[in-house]
Amino acid sequence: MDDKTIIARRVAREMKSGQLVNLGIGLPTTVARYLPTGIEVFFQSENGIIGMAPVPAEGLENDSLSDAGGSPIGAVAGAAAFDSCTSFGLIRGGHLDVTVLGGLQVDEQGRLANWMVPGRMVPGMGGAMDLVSGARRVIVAMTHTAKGEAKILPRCTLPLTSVRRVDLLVTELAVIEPTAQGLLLRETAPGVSVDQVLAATAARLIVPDQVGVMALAA
Amino acid sequence: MDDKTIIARRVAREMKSGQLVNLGIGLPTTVARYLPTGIEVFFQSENGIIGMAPVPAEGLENDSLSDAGGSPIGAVAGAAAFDSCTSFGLIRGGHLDVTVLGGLQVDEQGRLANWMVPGRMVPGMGGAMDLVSGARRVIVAMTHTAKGEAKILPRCTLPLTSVRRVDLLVTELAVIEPTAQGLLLRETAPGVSVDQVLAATAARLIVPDQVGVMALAA
Amino acid sequence: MNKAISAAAAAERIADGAVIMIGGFMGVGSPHRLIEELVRQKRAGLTIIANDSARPGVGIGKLIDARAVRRLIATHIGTNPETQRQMIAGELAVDLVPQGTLAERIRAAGHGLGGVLTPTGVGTIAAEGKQTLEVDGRAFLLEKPLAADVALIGCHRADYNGNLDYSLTARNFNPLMAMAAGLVIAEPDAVVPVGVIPPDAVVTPHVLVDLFVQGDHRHG
Amino acid sequence: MNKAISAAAAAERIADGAVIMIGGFMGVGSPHRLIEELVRQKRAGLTIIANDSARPGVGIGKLIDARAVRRLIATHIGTNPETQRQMIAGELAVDLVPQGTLAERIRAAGHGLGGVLTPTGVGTIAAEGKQTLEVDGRAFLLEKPLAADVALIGCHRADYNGNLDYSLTARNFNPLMAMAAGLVIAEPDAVVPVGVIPPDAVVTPHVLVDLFVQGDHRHG
Repeated sequence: MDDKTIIARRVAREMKSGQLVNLGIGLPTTVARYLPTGIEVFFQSENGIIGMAPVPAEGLENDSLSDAGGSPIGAVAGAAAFDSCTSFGLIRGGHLDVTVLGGLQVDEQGRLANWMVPGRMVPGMGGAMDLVSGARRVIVAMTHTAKGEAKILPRCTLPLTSVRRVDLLVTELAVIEPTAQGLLLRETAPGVSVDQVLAATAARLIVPDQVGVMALAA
Repeated sequence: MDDKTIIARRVAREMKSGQLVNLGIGLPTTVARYLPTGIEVFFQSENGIIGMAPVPAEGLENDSLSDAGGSPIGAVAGAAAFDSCTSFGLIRGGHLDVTVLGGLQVDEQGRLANWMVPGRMVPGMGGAMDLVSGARRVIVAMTHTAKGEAKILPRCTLPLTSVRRVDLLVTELAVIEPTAQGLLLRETAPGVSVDQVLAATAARLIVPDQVGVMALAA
Repeated sequence: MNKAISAAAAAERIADGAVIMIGGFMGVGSPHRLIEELVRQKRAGLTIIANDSARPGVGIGKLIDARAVRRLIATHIGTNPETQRQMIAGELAVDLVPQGTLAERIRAAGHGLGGVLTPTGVGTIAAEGKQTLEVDGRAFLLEKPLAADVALIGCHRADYNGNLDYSLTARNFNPLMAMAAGLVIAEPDAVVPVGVIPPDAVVTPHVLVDLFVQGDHRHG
Repeated sequence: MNKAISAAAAAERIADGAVIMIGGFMGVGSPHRLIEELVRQKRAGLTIIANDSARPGVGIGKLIDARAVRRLIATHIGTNPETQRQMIAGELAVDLVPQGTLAERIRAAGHGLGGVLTPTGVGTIAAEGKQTLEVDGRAFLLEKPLAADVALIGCHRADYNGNLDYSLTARNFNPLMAMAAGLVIAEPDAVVPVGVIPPDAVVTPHVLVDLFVQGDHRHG
């Protein structure tokens, strides 16, 4: 199982039936594939819909229906479409239960940087700043390191997406919960030791007596 | 012709085809009856509709369709319904061409008081403060005096509805245009002299060489 | 998740002293059965946020008649002499708010905004106690968000999930209030299967609605 | 008042250097014929306010390709390498704005508000040059209204008066922009008689729309 699949399968286990969930473009989008049986959530896409679904078959795409990346989607029965103000009112107003976002860095205070690398990559924040500021629960889904460099740092070197502390960080090595006291190591991936996680992490991790083993959705 | 009819018929002549118009409850509402032939305006009601019309016949009322006073109305083909934020967005955002409102007092700076008499009558401002602040053109339609007391005063003694200068004041005696220099007497009613207007007005009026005679819509 | 509930059971979820937003404009679009249940259950000490208190015996006027209301935040009470009587007698506190400002304050709460700047009310009594800010040379009042414990929403249809649509001027404050309260209870004219309200016609998405009142059945 | 116009004649109303809002999200819901006419007519020096610049050859990306744009106010340009190239080369100024903030700023202009307070961006680069206000112990950025000379609106249907409706996620910024510009030009998929769009389905009332682009006729 590759790193991204591990991450997506672990994140999928965080979902609870009835929740409104926004999945970022890329890795987070794949979380939808691994929802545990019996868990039914509603997917919001910030370009203006609740009830996003895959297009059921090729040829059934609609020019007026896409996800936030511009790719064609479908919609469930009972979907709702709305304008961008309402979409972000849902996000900022605390009506979005969970957002899953990719990350470039997370710091010891649990703050995320995920929208630009000054001088090299400036895609823009899109909806990320609103999502991190406003969602009830923010889950960061990212690889633990990038080309051997730590991404979990004492302090982000990249511009922050929000000063709000995220709620959970899931990597292919570990599940980490940012708390007021610092980054708490909750789980390690199957076959990964606490020392391996510590070695791959530049930030200080709080290691409790009991560290669980990541359970992955099928 | 009674005083209120004179006022309504004169105000009706201010309307231009294609305008979006909001008429206040009471006297202003009656302006709709006297629109000159060929003039077609759209009526907004601030409770959430553009395209207000009279109910065409008794028995055709709809429980979900009323004016801002709660009375049943009809709707023209091409009407649009919307929530209260959109309704006042139209008003405050400068999309409403004309509002016609009743008045208790108007002062020399052209400021209107029309929503309360402290200790005696406190109905609330409803939409009046937004209408006066936001409409492109504010027309006050009111009797020139109340029980012999002047209502056009050097300074309002009642709480202001807005500090914005209204655009036109129509009474049964005169048409007065508030300007940066003061209240300009534009027209007198048929058979009414300038001196009669001045006698009924406590505020200073600017009387130009030419004062017209009010033309009334049929 | 079954959101359908009787009006009586829905009203039981609301405590004495609760802060309640109630949709409607002069009774049009108000959730009449829920209002009647609050009266029947003798709820007291309520704070009501609404456009108006309609008339005695009509809509929110029934709560006023029943003396269930301690504080009313509204834009207009001129049509209800009983509201005015209770206010003058000191039995009912009334906060008057310009209508567009009330709408924006409720929306701000529902949309997670810290407030909005409006020109409405600058230099008038409505500015008292509020911060006046100058932006690019123009004066505005800073109006703060207004939230509630409960919102009671009158609507046209609810689908089984709780998606709502509205009819004509019965829409008014309802969709704004549905975003601004902890507990949102809708009272539809009719309940329909999921999918009957098309996505573009849904005004209040189901995720905002906690409960909706079941209809009276007239099937043969 | 006949609001119907050809795409070419509509585009002629727009001057070089104009500030133009263009609806759409990654091209979905954008007024494609109007964009193409601006390119064909070699409009230059434009300021574009939009969610994104889509991709090269798609939607607003065509204006970028044609170097018609001097300044872009958007939330995201990551999908258009040509936008990034022009930005890095100093040929194009890009202001990046959080998406919810862009929506509220446009709405504020259209609704006559002096601004809104949002928690989004507090303590980040997005706060630079902005006033941070504390309201009831929480920090917010004061975000100012954003208006335009022209708004180009993609929509599903326009009736003869100019009432508009939208389809699914093609709605996005379009109805907000239709309130925030001096000249509003809609490009519907179809034009229908007055009354075909029911009052509850009208999203943009006709009074906001100055012109709409006529359809291509396919009648036999």
